[in-house]
Amino acid sequence: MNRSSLHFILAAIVAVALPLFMRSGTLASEVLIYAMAASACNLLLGYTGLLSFGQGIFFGLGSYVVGLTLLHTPLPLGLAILFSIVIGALVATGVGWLSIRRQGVYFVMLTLAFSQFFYFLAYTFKDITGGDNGLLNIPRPDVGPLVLRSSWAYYAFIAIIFLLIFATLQRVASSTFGRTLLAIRDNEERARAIGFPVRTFKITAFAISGAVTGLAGALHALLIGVAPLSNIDYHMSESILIMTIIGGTGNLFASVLGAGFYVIVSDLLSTIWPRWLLLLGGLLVVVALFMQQGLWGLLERIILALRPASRTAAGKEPGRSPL
Amino acid sequence: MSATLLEVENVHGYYGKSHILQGVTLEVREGEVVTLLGRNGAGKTSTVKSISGLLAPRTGRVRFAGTEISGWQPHQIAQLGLALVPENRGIFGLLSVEENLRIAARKRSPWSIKDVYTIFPRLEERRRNGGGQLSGGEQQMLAIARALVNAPKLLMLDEPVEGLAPVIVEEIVAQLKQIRATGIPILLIEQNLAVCTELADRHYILELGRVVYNGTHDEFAADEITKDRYLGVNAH
Amino acid sequence: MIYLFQLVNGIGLGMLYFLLAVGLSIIFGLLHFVNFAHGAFYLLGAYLAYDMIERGLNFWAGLVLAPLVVAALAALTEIVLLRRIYHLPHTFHILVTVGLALMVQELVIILWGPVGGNVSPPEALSGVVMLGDFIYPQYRLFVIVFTMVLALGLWWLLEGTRLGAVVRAGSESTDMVSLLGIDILKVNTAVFALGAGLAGLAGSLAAPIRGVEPFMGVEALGIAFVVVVIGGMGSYTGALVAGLLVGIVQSIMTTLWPEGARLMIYLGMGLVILTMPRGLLGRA
Amino acid sequence: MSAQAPILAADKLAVRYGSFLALSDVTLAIKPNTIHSVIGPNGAGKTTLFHALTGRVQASSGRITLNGRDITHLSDDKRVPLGIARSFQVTSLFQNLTVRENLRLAAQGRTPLQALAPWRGVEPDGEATVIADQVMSRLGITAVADRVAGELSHGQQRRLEVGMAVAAKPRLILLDEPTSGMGIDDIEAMKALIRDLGRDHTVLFIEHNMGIVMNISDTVTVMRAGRVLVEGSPMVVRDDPEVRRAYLGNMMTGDIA
Repeated sequence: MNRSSLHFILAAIVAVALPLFMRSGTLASEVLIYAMAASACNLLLGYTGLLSFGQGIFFGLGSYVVGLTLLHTPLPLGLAILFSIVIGALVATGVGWLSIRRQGVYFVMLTLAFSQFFYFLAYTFKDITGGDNGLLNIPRPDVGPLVLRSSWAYYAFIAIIFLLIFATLQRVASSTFGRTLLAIRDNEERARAIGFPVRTFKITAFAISGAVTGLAGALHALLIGVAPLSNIDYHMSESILIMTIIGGTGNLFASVLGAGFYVIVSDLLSTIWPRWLLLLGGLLVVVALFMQQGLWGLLERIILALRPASRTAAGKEPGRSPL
Repeated sequence: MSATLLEVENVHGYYGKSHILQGVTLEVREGEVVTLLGRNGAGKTSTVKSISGLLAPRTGRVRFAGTEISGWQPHQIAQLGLALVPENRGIFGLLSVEENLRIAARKRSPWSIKDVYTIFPRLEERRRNGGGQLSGGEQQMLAIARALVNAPKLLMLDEPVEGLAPVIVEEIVAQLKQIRATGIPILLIEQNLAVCTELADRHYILELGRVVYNGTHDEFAADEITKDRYLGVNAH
Repeated sequence: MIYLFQLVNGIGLGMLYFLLAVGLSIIFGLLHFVNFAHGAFYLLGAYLAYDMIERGLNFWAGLVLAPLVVAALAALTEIVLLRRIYHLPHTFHILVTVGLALMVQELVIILWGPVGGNVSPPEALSGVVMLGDFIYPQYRLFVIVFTMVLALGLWWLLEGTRLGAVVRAGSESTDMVSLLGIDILKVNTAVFALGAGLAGLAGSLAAPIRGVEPFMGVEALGIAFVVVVIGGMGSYTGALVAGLLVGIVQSIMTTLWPEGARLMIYLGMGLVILTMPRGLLGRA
Repeated sequence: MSAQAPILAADKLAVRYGSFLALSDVTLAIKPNTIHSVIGPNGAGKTTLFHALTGRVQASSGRITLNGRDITHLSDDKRVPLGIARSFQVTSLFQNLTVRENLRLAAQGRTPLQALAPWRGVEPDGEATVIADQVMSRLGITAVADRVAGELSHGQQRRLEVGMAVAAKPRLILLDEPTSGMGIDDIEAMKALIRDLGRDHTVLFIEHNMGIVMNISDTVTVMRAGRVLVEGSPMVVRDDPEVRRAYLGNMMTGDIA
């Protein structure tokens, strides 16, 4: 079995196992929604080497678009979600096109500034977005014979989409396109010198990432029945990025881990202590200092330690990890 | 024979996974001008970087004036009197010529800013100019001058005449002779054999990160086989 | 007339933005380190001044002391934590400083509560002056004069002193600075503390104008980034010009289109990047 | 041969970095199916010339034509499909990818837009993979095909560096000091490889080793201080009084025998 199908099976296990362990369908749904957003962020960070602080833009827009479509038009849910995906991709193309004009830190700051721009856009045009209150009373209509009113039914709907998206992103990551992204991440100058129009590839990666993030945002708005202003703010971008880095950037399943960890731990801690963000802050420092490969890297190390035999096997194949 | 000032003993150095220095051993004695020759990529620059602390040796030892300095920070090594003028010259373009000198100047240096202006009169003319506005030759002069006011006991120069026009090369060689006459030892990386001939007492040749030849200037000058073998200077 | 009033107002705001951003810019120039905790230093400066004055300390003493404490804390953070991660990719710089910012924000809430508070300007400056038909608080005038004097002092520090020359040199090549026997680690600490202290000062100066609340740090970080991006990274003059520009635009927009004032700033930033990728005065 | 139109021509090419004129007034014509070398001391502008010809840096003035087509303002990635590829003096590989993947990418670079399809997998028998395998066997590095490039020995990395240019199947191949950092034994093999490449490519290369230059070049261009000093056959260059003076005077890595 190759690594990519193993990771898909792991993702499927997560999707099936969440309902068994969690009391709330809403929380379980959030895990999968953020898992999609984090995987999309990982496509930029882990595969292309682009640290985007603007993922909240696409997430928030996804929320608003699905909400506005369902509130103001008679269009079906599927079409509303499709609009979120398209808008996510289009705006990401624009943001990417402008941001990649600069490199490194400048790029990060640009994406951050765009995230602020879209936040204030949503904040300023209260008539459309509901401003501080958010866009309220978003319905969750049925999709044909599928009745999505119960939270577990909606979870099942999300789980199917999640697995589809996960498989799609895996396909993207292992395609010639994804492998070119890895090359760009590794040595951008050489990638250009051997003929790749690097900017086009980066913008395409942005578009795909934006599409998936927009979808996640749409599913989130449908989940809670609101498109809140917080879905497009600085903290949304920050959270998505944190989930991605905590999970690890080596493969897409790491992002699922990161999102699950972040959502579940913050839910647990916030019920115990309202100032749990203090602990999260500390955790981020610890991850940067001692766990640079993220949770996935930690998991690999644990498995290596538990299976001494596999250490020699891994040693024969340099650069290969045990999973 | 004069006392040994710098001793490099079996130094190994890496860039990431690349084993770039594979056991370099060399020495510089008081008052000597020694050159480090070798093809591009042989490890010459890495050798002086490992001496000055920019590339910490993985194993092996570097001793300077009786003190073991392997593993020291670059600024500590510089404070001991080991001055490196790097290949890119390292001129601060945002600082004026004078500021470039002032941040390096130390009271205990035998050369004051005024002294170096006598050696390099062009610099005095351009003291108010930004370092970025200098020509290549002037930048090189400034880089050497800056090393001098930094109170060096040993000067390491990485290809000081690279890319310069012949007249400027002659000017710099004359200036280096002036500096040599003060008795300060120099470790010189140089591709230009004519420059080596004018200045050096002894030569080392590096290949694949190791010293493969060591000889006095006269021995080397007569040794066509060595020159051809390691430097590829002749056509057959 | 209202525009003159808003212009003066904008200059005051802009000078505060300059103080806030110039540290971020210099730290970036020297260390190539994105400091997402910069807003937290501003927050801390504001709250420390608020706390000291609440406890009955003289206003002026608070104004001096609060930024100094911030600078000392920043120096400590740099020595204990940050210098260990400079060699890592930017991802980890961001992770650590975002973590620090979260911790500071939560600590502020734990220590001072989530609501925030107000700081009164000192007796001597609690009056108003008339700008034509408009009433203008004396304290705001003081802020303008004080920050301008400070800006001059800072300019002298960077352009006229050896430390300033070393900082400028370090922004080009830290390796070369080390090769001249200068302990760059100490310079890094000093610059980091200076930048954080200036952000702290901006916070304590702003406290009597806008009050204090725990989320003012995030807002300040956004503004600081905008100013640095518009002005050009690592540029003192850039931070000054962009700070004033942003302050004035925001102030004047408040009259024309209050809801859109912040939006315009970010829009303006987008335009600058499109037309001048290095910012107004940035290099390379 | 002299009547043939040049495959690549530079006309009064200049490159300026800030106030520094790295290249000035360089006029050059590379004849098809020849091996053409560029020599000169470090800092003479040889690598800058390559950067300008391949589009890594934009010419400040002058004109570059490839097969008669003006490519002066094309970016580097757009020149590759027109049949020009290069290697670098300082090894520049995809350090974390395998040797085969490095070469597959280099072969793919000729038709980069095909790689833009996010749904298209990498076929094991796809054209780029086949080319990668061919190049590996031509270079004698098939044994390390699945090793990560960063873990190769210096000599192997240098060979892969050249292979990256070969995999693009260019008509004109530019090699920037292919023997840089190599030991004596590897140098002979590289010489044989360049000679071999000359059979089915036009080769332009920078080199310090006079043995290689004088032995296998059809034409030699001597550069000094950003300008072309002399150009001609190895015999002509060897006997040129100007070059001799330059070499013996103070400009070269020694003398020319």
